[in-house]
Amino acid sequence: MAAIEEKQVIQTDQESIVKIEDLKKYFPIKGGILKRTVGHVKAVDGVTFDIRKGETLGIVGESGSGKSTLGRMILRLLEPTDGEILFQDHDITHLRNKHMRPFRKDMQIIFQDPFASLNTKMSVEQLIEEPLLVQTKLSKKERKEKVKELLEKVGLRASDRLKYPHEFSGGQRQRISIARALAINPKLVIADEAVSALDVSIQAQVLNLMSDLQDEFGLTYLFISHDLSVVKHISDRVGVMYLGRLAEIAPKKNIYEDPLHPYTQALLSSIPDTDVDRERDSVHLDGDLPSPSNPPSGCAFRTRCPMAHERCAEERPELQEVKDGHYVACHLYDE
Amino acid sequence: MLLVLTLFAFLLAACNSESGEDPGAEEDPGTEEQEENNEQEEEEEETEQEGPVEGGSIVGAMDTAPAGVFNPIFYSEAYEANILDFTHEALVSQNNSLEFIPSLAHDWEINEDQTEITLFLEEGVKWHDGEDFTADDVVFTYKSIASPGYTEAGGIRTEYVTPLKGYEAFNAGETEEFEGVTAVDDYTVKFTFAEPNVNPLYYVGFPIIPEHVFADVAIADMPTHEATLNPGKVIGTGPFAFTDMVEREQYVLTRNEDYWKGKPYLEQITWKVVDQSVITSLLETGEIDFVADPNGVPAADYEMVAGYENVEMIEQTDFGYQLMGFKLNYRTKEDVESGAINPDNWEENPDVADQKVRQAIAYAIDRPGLVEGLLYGRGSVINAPIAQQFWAYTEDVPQYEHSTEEAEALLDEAGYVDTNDDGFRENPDGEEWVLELAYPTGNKIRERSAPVIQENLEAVGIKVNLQQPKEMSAYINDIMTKDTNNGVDLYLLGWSLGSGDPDPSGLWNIEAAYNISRWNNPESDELIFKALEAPDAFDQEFRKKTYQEWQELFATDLPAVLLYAQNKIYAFNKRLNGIEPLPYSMINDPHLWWVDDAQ
Amino acid sequence: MSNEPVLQVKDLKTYFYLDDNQVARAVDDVDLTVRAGETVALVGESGSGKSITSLSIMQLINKPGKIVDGEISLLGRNLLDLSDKQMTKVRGNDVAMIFQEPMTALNPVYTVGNQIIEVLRKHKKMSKKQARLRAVELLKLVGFPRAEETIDEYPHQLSGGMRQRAMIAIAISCDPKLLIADEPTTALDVTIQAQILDLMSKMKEQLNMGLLLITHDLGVVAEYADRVLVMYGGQIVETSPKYDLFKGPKHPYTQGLLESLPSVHKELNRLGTIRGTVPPAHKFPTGCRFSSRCPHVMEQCLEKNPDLIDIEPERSVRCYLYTGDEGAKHGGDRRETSHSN
Amino acid sequence: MYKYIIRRILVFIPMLFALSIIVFALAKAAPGDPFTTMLDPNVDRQVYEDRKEALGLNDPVPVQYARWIGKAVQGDFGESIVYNGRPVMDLISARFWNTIYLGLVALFFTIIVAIPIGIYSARNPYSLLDYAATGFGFIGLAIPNFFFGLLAIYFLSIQFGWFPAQGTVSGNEVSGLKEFLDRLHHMFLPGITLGLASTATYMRYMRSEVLDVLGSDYIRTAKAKGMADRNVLYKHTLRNALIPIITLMGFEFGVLVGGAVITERVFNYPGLGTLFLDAIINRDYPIVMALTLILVYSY
Repeated sequence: MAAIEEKQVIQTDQESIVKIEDLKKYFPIKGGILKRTVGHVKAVDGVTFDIRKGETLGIVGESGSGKSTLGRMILRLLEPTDGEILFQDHDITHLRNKHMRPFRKDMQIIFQDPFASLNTKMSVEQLIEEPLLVQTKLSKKERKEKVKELLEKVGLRASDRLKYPHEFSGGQRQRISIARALAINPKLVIADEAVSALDVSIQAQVLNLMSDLQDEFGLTYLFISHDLSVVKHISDRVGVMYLGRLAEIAPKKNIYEDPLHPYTQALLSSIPDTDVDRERDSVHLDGDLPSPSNPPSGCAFRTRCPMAHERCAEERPELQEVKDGHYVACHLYDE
Repeated sequence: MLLVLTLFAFLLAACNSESGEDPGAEEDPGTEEQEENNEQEEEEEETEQEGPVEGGSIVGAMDTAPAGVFNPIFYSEAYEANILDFTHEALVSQNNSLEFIPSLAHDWEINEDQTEITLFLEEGVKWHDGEDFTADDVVFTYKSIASPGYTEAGGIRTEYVTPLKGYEAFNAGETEEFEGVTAVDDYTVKFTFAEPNVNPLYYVGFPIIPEHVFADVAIADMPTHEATLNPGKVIGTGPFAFTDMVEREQYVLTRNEDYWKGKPYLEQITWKVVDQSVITSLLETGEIDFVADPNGVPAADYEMVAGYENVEMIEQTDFGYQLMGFKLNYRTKEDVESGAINPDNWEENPDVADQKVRQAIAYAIDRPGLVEGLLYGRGSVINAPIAQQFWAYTEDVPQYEHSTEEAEALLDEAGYVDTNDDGFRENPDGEEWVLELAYPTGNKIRERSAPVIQENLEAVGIKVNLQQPKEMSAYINDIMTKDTNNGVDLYLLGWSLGSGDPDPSGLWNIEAAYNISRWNNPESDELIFKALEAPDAFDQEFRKKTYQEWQELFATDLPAVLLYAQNKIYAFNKRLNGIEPLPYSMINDPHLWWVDDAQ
Repeated sequence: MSNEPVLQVKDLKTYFYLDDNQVARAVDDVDLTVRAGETVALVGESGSGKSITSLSIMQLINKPGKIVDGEISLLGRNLLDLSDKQMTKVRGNDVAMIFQEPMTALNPVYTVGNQIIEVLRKHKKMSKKQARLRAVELLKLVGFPRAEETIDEYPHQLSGGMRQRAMIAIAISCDPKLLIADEPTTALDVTIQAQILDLMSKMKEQLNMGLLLITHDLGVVAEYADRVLVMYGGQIVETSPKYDLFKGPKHPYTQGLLESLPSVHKELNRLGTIRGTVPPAHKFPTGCRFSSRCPHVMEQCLEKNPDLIDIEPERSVRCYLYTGDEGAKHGGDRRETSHSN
Repeated sequence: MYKYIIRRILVFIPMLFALSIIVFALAKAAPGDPFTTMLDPNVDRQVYEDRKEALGLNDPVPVQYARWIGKAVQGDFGESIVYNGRPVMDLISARFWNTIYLGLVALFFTIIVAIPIGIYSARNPYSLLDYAATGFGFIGLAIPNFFFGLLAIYFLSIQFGWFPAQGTVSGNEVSGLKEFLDRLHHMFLPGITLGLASTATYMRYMRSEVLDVLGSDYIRTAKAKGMADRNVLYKHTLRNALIPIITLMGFEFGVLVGGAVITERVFNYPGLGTLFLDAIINRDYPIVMALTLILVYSY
């Protein structure tokens, strides 16, 4: 407990590695005879935050909250509709591929399905070597050495390098994905539901591995997940997304112990917990997630919010700092 | 593809042997004699029948559907001719010796300088619709062909009218009257030629169409007029009328009850369009009664069809030949573009320029081998480009019997020797000498002859490059239309010849478009035209002598090696009687055809 | 609330006969009991055999799998003695099942109503009209506010949570005595998961069903189960009332599992882990199936698979760590005791 | 649905237009013209040259195209060159229905054979009949159409005399129901020949579709609901399995019509296929153009 707080203190002094400003991604909906755009899915609808060097920022949200879209935009795997992305103070929002390349080296992503994201025709060595080949000028021998070193780092045997992805279990494949992501010493790693497909015992192994690697290489993580427990475990700060917007972002402790946004509160009370002594919250959210193509006016959460009032329908609450480092987008905390 | 073809051949072979064995398998070893007796009895029965019987119908097969233009002045293909041969008649026809004999004209007179021919028509001849046939129909027919707009409408038979007097003026539309053909009275018609004509009967032998049907039809509309296209509307004087059809499938001919030579025995003749691969089987089952022009029975199937007990076959020499031509000269690009055929501009092809080389090649090719191997012996080797049936044909020319020794000796003599020991001869300058052989797809036998020829020539040290065979249209374009120096030395082609006259000028005079060899031998032109020159040429013996000289010249100078003449193989069911084929057609006096089993 | 057992499974063995003559003993000697009104959780990681167990109860095992031995008594009747035809009268009627993927578990070409009505007509022999009325009632019961309209909608028009509600409506339509829910909320968002689990609990109470809840999520178990069966390698390695299990897990596997779980309410610096991975079902180690991953592995563990032995009333564990005096003592007086909650 | 159709058509027009340019260019790029192969020593070559001039074949290709498309948009595809000026549309319409009927017979044959066998194979995978069906499938795909056609003619027509070998109808004498049956009788052999390859394909499709559906979650649901096997198959499985099959069949019809060329040849069946082949060989551009567009449209 104490150790974690220490870490937080260090972070506040540190500069941002990524800053995003009012970032938006609208996916057009085609319809009608001429396939004209008849509307938009507002997957990400004006999100602002920064990721600080060396921290793990967790992003939680349910399906359709836009968290994965957000991750992909930062990597520029998706073109933002609007807004700004600064990576180490460079505006990379609209960089073309060629100019993007030096930044790509510094950012890596790990996906949920380790099988689908690895080319099954390539051996582990080829898979891990590939980014080295593209991004570095290492000799063949150096590359092979590096591959062995990486494999051992992520808890696999150097001799595994000649095998193919299908010869590994899910957890091992995720380790390969991690090794591949780390090959070129990135500064930022985006983990998009990286442990969601794994069994708990394996999930724990991978989470521990990620923590170790972060310490060793001074990595910054953007950890995207729907699982609040996992996010809590690994993150320093946590952002909660709902329908493409950031509902709340704060240091982990604040989020989990003193959630301010009604959605965060509801989310936390929905999570079943293994602490059989703890008193149950019996208040569970009603209703479904509204469609992102037609979000409610004003506050997107108001349709399910137990505290909703008139103003919530009229005015979209902006993210505001309520406590030190604790931001929330809710009219309950205005003034 | 080769594999598939092989398979296909194998299947046919399998089918053959099976069908051949079937009756044998049922046979008891001891009954053969008995069967023979039976056959004899049957034959006796046949002979017992006294002459032809009226009635019955037969089915003929052709492998491709006619395009559908059933009008003698506009049709263009052999399949349409299969119908028209029954329905339309000309003033004269030809007999077995290719002499002209009376048909719609029972007699004629030719004037002294052979500029006029007067024909006396049969009286009482009726068109299928009952109208009388008169001299006006003859005049109408020839005027139609000569009229302006005829070629624009798609007609190609102008050769019958161009020698006639006043053609130019009439064709240009300058006059309404055509001097060339005039009706003296209802049953007398006179043809007048602009120049003395060596073979006037040929020109008057065009099938006649009815004036009363087409009189009001503009020439441009004639090809698509119902009287050209539709059964029941196509009117001729022939023994059968075209009465019904399922287009592209079957064409029904019904007898002309009032036929002027007498009522035909058969009630109906139906042409069916049947795929080549199925024809022989249907002959055996009796669904088809006869197969005739243009393709008859394939040589490869001869033995099999001959084995059918119910089928009789007729084999006769075709009016045509296959050749391997030498591209002796090329046209210039400019000439090709302008369409000019100007021998003065031609460029010689040095690779085959030496007569000795050409003769050596003729010796090197095993032509009897081709006839045996590819035609199953159903054909003959010929040495001169005139149909063997003609009086003008002669065997008295260099024969080039297959001899590698002769070939090699001639090549050595010409200086084509192997100087670098690669097994192939170099040209006299010691440069590499490769002959490019081009050939078209389509005719399978011809396709298969190409590699055989290559093998024959390489056996005497001539390196031959077989070019990729091209589809006919593209091929003709290469060798004839765009015959610049495009790397073709040898080409394969076949010609079918008309039966009317042996004159070879259309194919071999220097400026003829079809002189694909671009053979430039003034002596040849001299002889060709001498044979057509009046008045000497009025004498057939004179023409014969001249043509023989020309054939000898041809066989010596060799613008082409004549490879073989394929035999025509007709087949018909034995129940069909009265078949007396002409050298050029099986359809002869079909009103005399009859069947045994008529009711 | 009645306490009589609804389902009793004894010595169930379901094996898969693989191509290369190998046998995957996916379910091996499983005993379990579900009583009316009780929620029994079957917990395990992927490959532990929990889903095969549930499908075996339904007799929905496809080739090359086969139930090779055991007894499955539903309301005292051994289902394994029934003919295929008799079994169709049991499924959906006496015992119903809900599956993991609400997105694909409903037939896309039929309306939601059609798929409920079908069951009612089959098992309850209702007329079309009756069945439709009942289907609307059921949809209302599982929380469709516009049930009259929803009944004519197609599955693709519903959200995941709504589809799972529809699945529940189908499952409870014939008042089954036993409801098997195989990972019913794994594919759903947390807020929706809570709704669905609440609904299932409510239905269980109302209908006095036995609920066999199959899940990998220990949080769900902690909140909704009465008793817990932990499966590993095709076998039950520990059974316990919920409270006891989370307070004091006995089997090293259960212990490892709980330690490796991150929690919202606890602060852990580092997660506990279980080394290695679950071996595939045709390559279980001889001896204890957990031996390849167990931190306490002993010599005897490698030789012979331990039996499931009772260590306390209502608690049993399959581990040599408990076969000492204590184990023997408790093992001796094992009997079927009724459980009250 | 109608929106979809309208959209398809709107997209189709420029596509068709672009395609017509390509086809025209290709047709013109092929060496030779309708008269190249008309080699008659008795006919002055100039006659053909005159005809070419008259038909405008010597004009620059863009001019020819403009002339052609100008008429084509008014539904006039010009006149055949080889068939001596007969309107192309007449020639096509005379054969169009023959090919459509043949395609329908082939499709019908495909459906009644492929679907039941596919279902059986899927329900009894690796059974003897499944293996037999697989074998038949390979043979069906491997045997060239013309070869199977010849086999069919030889055995079913010539040896056993069950079916006519050639053509569409016995003659013009019959009419009404008799004519219909006669036509059907004639279409049997070419129909199964044409349908053979697609039957083989669809058998496999059907098998894998049914297997897929049988393995799907909602089938498990249906079984868990206590539905009997028959109900599961007919109600829950087939409807889902047939949806992709029927969609594919829509396209298959175009494929069948396109593939009719060889089959029509062998059975001397006067449809678009034979016409197309002849037109290509003879460089009868107006027919080639019109048919290409029609065939493309039918895909």
